[in-house]
Amino acid sequence: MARMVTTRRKVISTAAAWLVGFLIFFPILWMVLASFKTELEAFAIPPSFLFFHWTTENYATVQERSDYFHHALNSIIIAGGSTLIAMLIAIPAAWSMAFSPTKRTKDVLLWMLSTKMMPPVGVLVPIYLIYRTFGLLDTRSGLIFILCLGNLPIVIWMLFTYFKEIPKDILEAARMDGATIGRELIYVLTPMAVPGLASTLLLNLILAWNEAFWTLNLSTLEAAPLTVFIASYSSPEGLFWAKLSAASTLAIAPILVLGWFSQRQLVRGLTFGAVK
Amino acid sequence: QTTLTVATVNNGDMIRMQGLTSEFTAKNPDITVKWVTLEENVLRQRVTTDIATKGGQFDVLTIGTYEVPIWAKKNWLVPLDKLGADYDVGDLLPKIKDAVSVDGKLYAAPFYGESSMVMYRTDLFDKAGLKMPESPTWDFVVDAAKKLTDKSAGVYGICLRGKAGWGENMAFLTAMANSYGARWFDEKWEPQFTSPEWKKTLTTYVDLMKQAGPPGASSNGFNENLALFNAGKCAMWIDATVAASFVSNPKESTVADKVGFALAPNTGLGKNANWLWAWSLAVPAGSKKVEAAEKFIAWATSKDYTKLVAAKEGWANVPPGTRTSLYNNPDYLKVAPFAKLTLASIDAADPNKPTVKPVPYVGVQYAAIPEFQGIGTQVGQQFSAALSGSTTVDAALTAAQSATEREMKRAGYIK
Amino acid sequence: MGQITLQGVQKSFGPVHIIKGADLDIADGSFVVFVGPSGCGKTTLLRLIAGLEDVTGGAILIDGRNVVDVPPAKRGLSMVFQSYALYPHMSVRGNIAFGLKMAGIAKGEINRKVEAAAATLNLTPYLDRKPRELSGGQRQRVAIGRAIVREPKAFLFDEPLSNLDAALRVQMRLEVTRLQKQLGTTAIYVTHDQVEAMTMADKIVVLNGGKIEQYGSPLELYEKPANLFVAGFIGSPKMNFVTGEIAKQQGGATIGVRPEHLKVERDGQGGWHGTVSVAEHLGSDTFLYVDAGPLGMLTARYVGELDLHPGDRVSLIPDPARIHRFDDSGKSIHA
Amino acid sequence: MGQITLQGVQKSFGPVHIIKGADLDIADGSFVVFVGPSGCGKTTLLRLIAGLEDVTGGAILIDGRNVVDVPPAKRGLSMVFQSYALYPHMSVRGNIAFGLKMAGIAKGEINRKVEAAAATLNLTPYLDRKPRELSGGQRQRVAIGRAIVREPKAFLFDEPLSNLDAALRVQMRLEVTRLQKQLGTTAIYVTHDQVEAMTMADKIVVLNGGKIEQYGSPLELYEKPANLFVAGFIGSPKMNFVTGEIAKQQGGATIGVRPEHLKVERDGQGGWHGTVSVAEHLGSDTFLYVDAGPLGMLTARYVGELDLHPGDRVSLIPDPARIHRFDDSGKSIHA
Amino acid sequence: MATQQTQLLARTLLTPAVALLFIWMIVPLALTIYFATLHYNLLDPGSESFVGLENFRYFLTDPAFLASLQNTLVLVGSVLAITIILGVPLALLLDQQVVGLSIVRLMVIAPFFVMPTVSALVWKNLLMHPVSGLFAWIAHLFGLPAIDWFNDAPLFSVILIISWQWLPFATLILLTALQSLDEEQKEAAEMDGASAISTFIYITLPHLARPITVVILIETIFLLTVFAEIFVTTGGGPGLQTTNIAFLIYSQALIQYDVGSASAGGLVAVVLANIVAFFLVRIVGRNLEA
Ligand SMILES: Nc1ncnc2c1ncn2[C@@H]1O[C@H](COP(=O)(O)OP(=O)(O)OP(=O)(O)O)[C@@H](O)[C@H]1O
Ligand SMILES: Nc1ncnc2c1ncn2[C@@H]1O[C@H](COP(=O)(O)OP(=O)(O)OP(=O)(O)O)[C@@H](O)[C@H]1O
Ligand SMILES: [Mg+2]
Ligand SMILES: [Mg+2]
Repeated sequence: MARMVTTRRKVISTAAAWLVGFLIFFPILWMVLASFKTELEAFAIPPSFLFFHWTTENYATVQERSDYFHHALNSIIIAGGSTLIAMLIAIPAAWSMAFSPTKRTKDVLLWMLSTKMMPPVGVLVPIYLIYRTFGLLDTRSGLIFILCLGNLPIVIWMLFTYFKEIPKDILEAARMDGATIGRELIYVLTPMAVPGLASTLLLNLILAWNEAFWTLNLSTLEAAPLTVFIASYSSPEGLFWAKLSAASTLAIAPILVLGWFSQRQLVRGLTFGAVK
Repeated sequence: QTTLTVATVNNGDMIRMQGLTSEFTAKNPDITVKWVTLEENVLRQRVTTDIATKGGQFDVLTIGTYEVPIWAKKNWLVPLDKLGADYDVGDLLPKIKDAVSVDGKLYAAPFYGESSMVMYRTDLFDKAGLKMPESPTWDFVVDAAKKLTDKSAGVYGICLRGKAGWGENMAFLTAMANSYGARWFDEKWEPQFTSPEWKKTLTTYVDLMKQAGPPGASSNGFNENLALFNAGKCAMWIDATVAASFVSNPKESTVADKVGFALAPNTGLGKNANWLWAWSLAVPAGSKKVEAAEKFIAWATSKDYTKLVAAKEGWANVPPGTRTSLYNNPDYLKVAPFAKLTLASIDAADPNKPTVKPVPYVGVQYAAIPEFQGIGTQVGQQFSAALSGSTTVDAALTAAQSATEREMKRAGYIK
Repeated sequence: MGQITLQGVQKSFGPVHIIKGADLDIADGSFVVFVGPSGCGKTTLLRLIAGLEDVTGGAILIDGRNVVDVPPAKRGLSMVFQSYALYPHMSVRGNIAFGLKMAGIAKGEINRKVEAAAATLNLTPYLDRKPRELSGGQRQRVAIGRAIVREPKAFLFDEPLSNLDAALRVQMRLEVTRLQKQLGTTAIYVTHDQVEAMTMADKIVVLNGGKIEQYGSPLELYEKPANLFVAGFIGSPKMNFVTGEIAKQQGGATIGVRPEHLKVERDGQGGWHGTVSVAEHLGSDTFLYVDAGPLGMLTARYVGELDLHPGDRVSLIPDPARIHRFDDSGKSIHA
Repeated sequence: MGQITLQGVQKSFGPVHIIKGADLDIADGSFVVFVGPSGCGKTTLLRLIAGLEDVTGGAILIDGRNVVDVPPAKRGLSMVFQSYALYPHMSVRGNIAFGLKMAGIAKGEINRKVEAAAATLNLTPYLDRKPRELSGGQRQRVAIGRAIVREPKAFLFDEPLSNLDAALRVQMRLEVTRLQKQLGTTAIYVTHDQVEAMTMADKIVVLNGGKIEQYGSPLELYEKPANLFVAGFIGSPKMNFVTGEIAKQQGGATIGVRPEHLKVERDGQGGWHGTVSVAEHLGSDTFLYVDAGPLGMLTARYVGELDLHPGDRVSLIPDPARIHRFDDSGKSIHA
Repeated sequence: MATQQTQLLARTLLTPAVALLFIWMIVPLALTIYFATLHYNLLDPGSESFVGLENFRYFLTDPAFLASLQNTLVLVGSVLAITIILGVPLALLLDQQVVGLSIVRLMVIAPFFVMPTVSALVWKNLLMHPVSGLFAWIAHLFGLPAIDWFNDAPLFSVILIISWQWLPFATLILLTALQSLDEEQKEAAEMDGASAISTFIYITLPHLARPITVVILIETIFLLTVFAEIFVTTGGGPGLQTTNIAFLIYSQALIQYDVGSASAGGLVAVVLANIVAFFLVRIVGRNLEA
């Protein structure tokens, strides 16, 4: 709680963390660097790390070729929408399983996960037919719907684990204070589960953001998110490296910003001092 | 006001077309064009699902020579007979035109066409005292590749596709096999992988790559090889003719001024190891915007479009491989030293008679049957295993044979 | 408002029976204290009344209405948890205000009430701290604040003062009683503190192993314990029990004498003789643990300081009027 | 083994000074009790000694060695946390055995010790339960078990008996003392219970607002409190303080008389007169809160039952030998 | 806590999720079962006919089936092992006091941001390529021969890339779980004389049991259907060395638009996933309770 970490230890952890972080991040850094190179330099051996001819040409090309902002907006709406809706459905469900478990809770949880076991390629045709029939092809709501359902089991599972860590006495206290379940969830459970909610939100946002099967197959243009944008850069013919890197960098950028804010919520120790 | 949704592949030429759309809409103010540009595999999956389920998401499709005959027979495509008087169908290269026609009717308008050829480094050849004939034999290529290999300097005699996939290594290997007199199926659809011709093909390929190929060849596809060649790592590269313009573009290639071209190799049996492919524009049956779509297709594949590109971006950038007139155009020939060879390569490939021995299928580096993609991918995996050394040539061929038999039986071609 | 009746209330956790049929009638506005050994089911009973657990059998009536199917939030009770159960993400102010906020009380009103409660509980300087920045006693007071700030049908207190110092405890004890009387709210109060139990309660419930042993006013329990268990449990130090010959002479299977009813004399005549084994000097009192041979260990309280030390011989003279008699089954024999 | 010295120990949480320079010398094998109002810094001081908090200033010596840079695991102390801090995923057995396991004791030995401790703590039936299936008092006993099963240099107890019933508390109190004496281990013990403090301690430390007010034996503190604070804090009910004329007559700015040193007479002569405002009947004693007009509220203890009720007039006669005198600054004036 | 009241309410609150997921499961499942019994090629509409279990027979008798099953299990198992074995220490490291923690944390999570196709391309071409990759260049600097990743260790290379992508997921979940570990428990352990390692083994690790279970189960679900990374890097080859079930279904069924066998393959995959999940739950499932 309040022991100061020795400077030495702090220096060591900092060094270790930055080293590991850098190693893990390196491929992305490399990709971002490539996005500022010419196609030729992107492949050059020996590689140039910083001293190359920096150019933003790739970004210009990318924006000229495809309307980045249109796709980014779609991505934000679709990934954000599906994640939020999934959270709204999942929080009560996870609450229910974490704090009022029955003998079958474990089975229900597993069953939920099993709905994700069907490989999407196996159901593409049926889903496509259904979407065509209901006019959901190339609509944002159609994509939000399918991504929301796809992520729902994951969201529930993650929230379930985090909720399980929260002392139930506190929720009971809220109940004694006359809080309805809704208010109990909003005022007590949710704020206490902030780190869990933040990481769930973040991870599912990314999953939705990067979901490339349904988004590619069920959208055409109007609703097409960034996956479609990216799919127009991994070209089978022609050198595409720098441009793909630029497009990918652009595709990551918004979620990086979001990641920055949501991961800051992973603060330590929200439940301390609550119970004896 | 009509809005056309055009699904297209993300190749340079298509993207250029996208950039020039305004020229079309300026002339046709009642038509708006929207683009869906996708990577090849995604595009194929997307377009196929849509057309097969009548999803109606697209008005103009970009498809290859593989799909055209299959889809046309299913009546999924609108025959393009209203392309306009000045379209000049006769100007299309005959091989290409054949590839996109069924029963004499044009079902797709070729946007650009390609075959394959040899690209090689003139400087390295000179240094080694070798001279590339215009139409080399495999023996020459193999021999030269070995001589040109200098692993310590990071130069490899030859770069060839090795990554598994019907459109990756199998495109190349099928074309190569054709030149060795092999074929996929006999007239009764019996797979032919146990034939000596296939064995010769694969043995040559594997030995050659082992001795003169770059490391990691079994996962190299078009792009990887292009990168290697442009970086000066390959003395020879046999691949699509469109690559010619990339390797001679100084912005992308370090060896732009040292590239020579030759016809794909042969073994003297009358077939060169070259393929034929054309990305073409087609209109799905059931479309309610056929008229506008045809207008657009006519514009995009017309001679005028070629001129438009030439005016805006220079002759080097016009879509190649579709029209005879282009290859008679002195302006083009001046900037494209590979033009003549490209034309010759395209002429040398005949989808209707791809192999030395007769075959029941259409297509040079593929067989235009729906089952081919799956079979090709499986066979491609076996061959890339042989290349990586994880299996022998014989075992790979046996496995390919049985896998193909299995699929063909299931599909009902053979009992 | 606030009459609570238990009718044959039972509770099991799986195969373990915790509450074995409790019948109890708590009058509106009365102050009832639950006492009993650790683990006897006091908290469980409180939680049953609160609605935080389902009864396994029996009925709970609040104001005559069976509430077994009413959720806790609707029962209109407030509770101090033994484990505090504070809201860790809210300040002290937020913790205390939460119930009022839920009841939809106006902001100004809430502030006024919270500040009044904080003042009562000596918490004013800590109003803006989070629970994790408080000491144990401060946390416990926040838990009390959360309960008393509201005006429920009944207060349920689960050992609310256990972590407070003596002075504060006396103060809180008076405050709680004052508040309860003033509001006329029924209160159920669990405590292990004899003084609290005796001084605060209108009636005391003695629980043992999930059963109610006796229910009566504090002095009733002190003076007329129903059985050995109650006799031993009420009063500290514990009543001395003597069996055998001496007990028979007095007319019981067992007789009991409270330490305060044993007169201590240095080597005096009469009474029971023994050797001091431990002498605890509290200043105000001295507790003597005397080894009385065949009678066993006896405890005696001497008021004031007594300069006795282990090994000293003493005689203990029981006050004849204050001897309790019990029969074979442990029941009290009343003259 | 186990001599603990604090030298000018200070601790702040950010800008708040919690411990303002504590000097203390705890002899090897002695039993020291910390008392003080809620929030005065007892837990903090214990955590400083344990090494769970960094000192902001000063030094802590264990057996003469400055341990401020020694991590808790290496200090060789064991601790009962005020909040228990049980391991939720381990059974009671696992909780108690953990320290022994860490010390690399043999399995059989561990089992023997754990079972002995559990027997002492009346926990035997619960050995295989998880903490969440225990009552508050049972949890607290597990926390005690975890500490006493080992043989550390010193025990640190933070209100270890607060959730136990009176009988059990007496029993535990005796057990803990017996164990401590038997092992000869130094013990530091935080409690709010006057009886515990007075009976268990060799020496008591009275803390107030982060400062040590007095350090001495229980009777020293009871009889010769150093100042008003200690006088008021030690003893329950609290000492009565009287200022003004009467105090001056007795030779102090303030005089103090403990409730037990006020003789209660019904309307008697002499002494101080007043009206009973509250009468608390404990059975063994009666506490009277008497409104003595200009003298303020006075508390008196009467041993035994006294049939007095609010409104009755009484006179309170202080024992002249037991009057405490304090000067203007609150310091004791000793004759 | 577990009162009937709350139970009833809990059921009610669970219903939307269960109902939605039920529909989401049952509709495609029913259609898939139906299609799986048909000869149905999307490229040949109108020729549908009932073939019974033929599609299953066809899928299961594929000589590639066993190899791909093995690859799938190796891939899932290895990635799980790598992500958890590295994820736990990484989460612990990020739980320390580190200067610039937010930035480091973001860097560690970042690989998850990159779309699978893109990250596979980055690794394959920019890093692992034996001629033009950075690793080859580094090896060269040290005078070592370049490793021909996709040729000599294709499955391992794929595992490496996928592990890199999923490590952030494991790390983040574990890190978040560490946040709810009561500091006082660790303090109590310290007082009990536990070393840092013992505290980790006896206090932290049991606390992480449930999140680890969740990581295992969720990752398994995703890893069983890994496809893009394989498609982009090796195309399932060389040979069958990197063909997993998902890729097999793709290559056999989807690129031929054979809906019948795609459905059959999908169902087989569902059954396999359930078997895997069943065993996983056997091993780690008790952590879900209580
Ligand atoms: N993290 C913190 N930040 C600020 N103040 C704190 C923090 N922790 C404790 N305090 C304050 O320090 C003071 C001493 O706390 P400590 O827990 O030592 O008290 P205590 O004597 O043990 O009290 P109690 O008898 O109530 O347990 C309290 O006033 C408390 O509010
Ligand atoms: N979830 C549970 N499962 C099994 N037994 C339990 C559970 N919860 C409590 N118990 C048992 O029920 C009995 C009564 O518990 P309860 O908490 O009501 O005791 P209590 O009277 O409040 O004790 P204390 O004074 O120690 O707080 C205890 O013996 C306890 O071990
Ligand atoms: Mg309790
Ligand atoms: Mg404390």
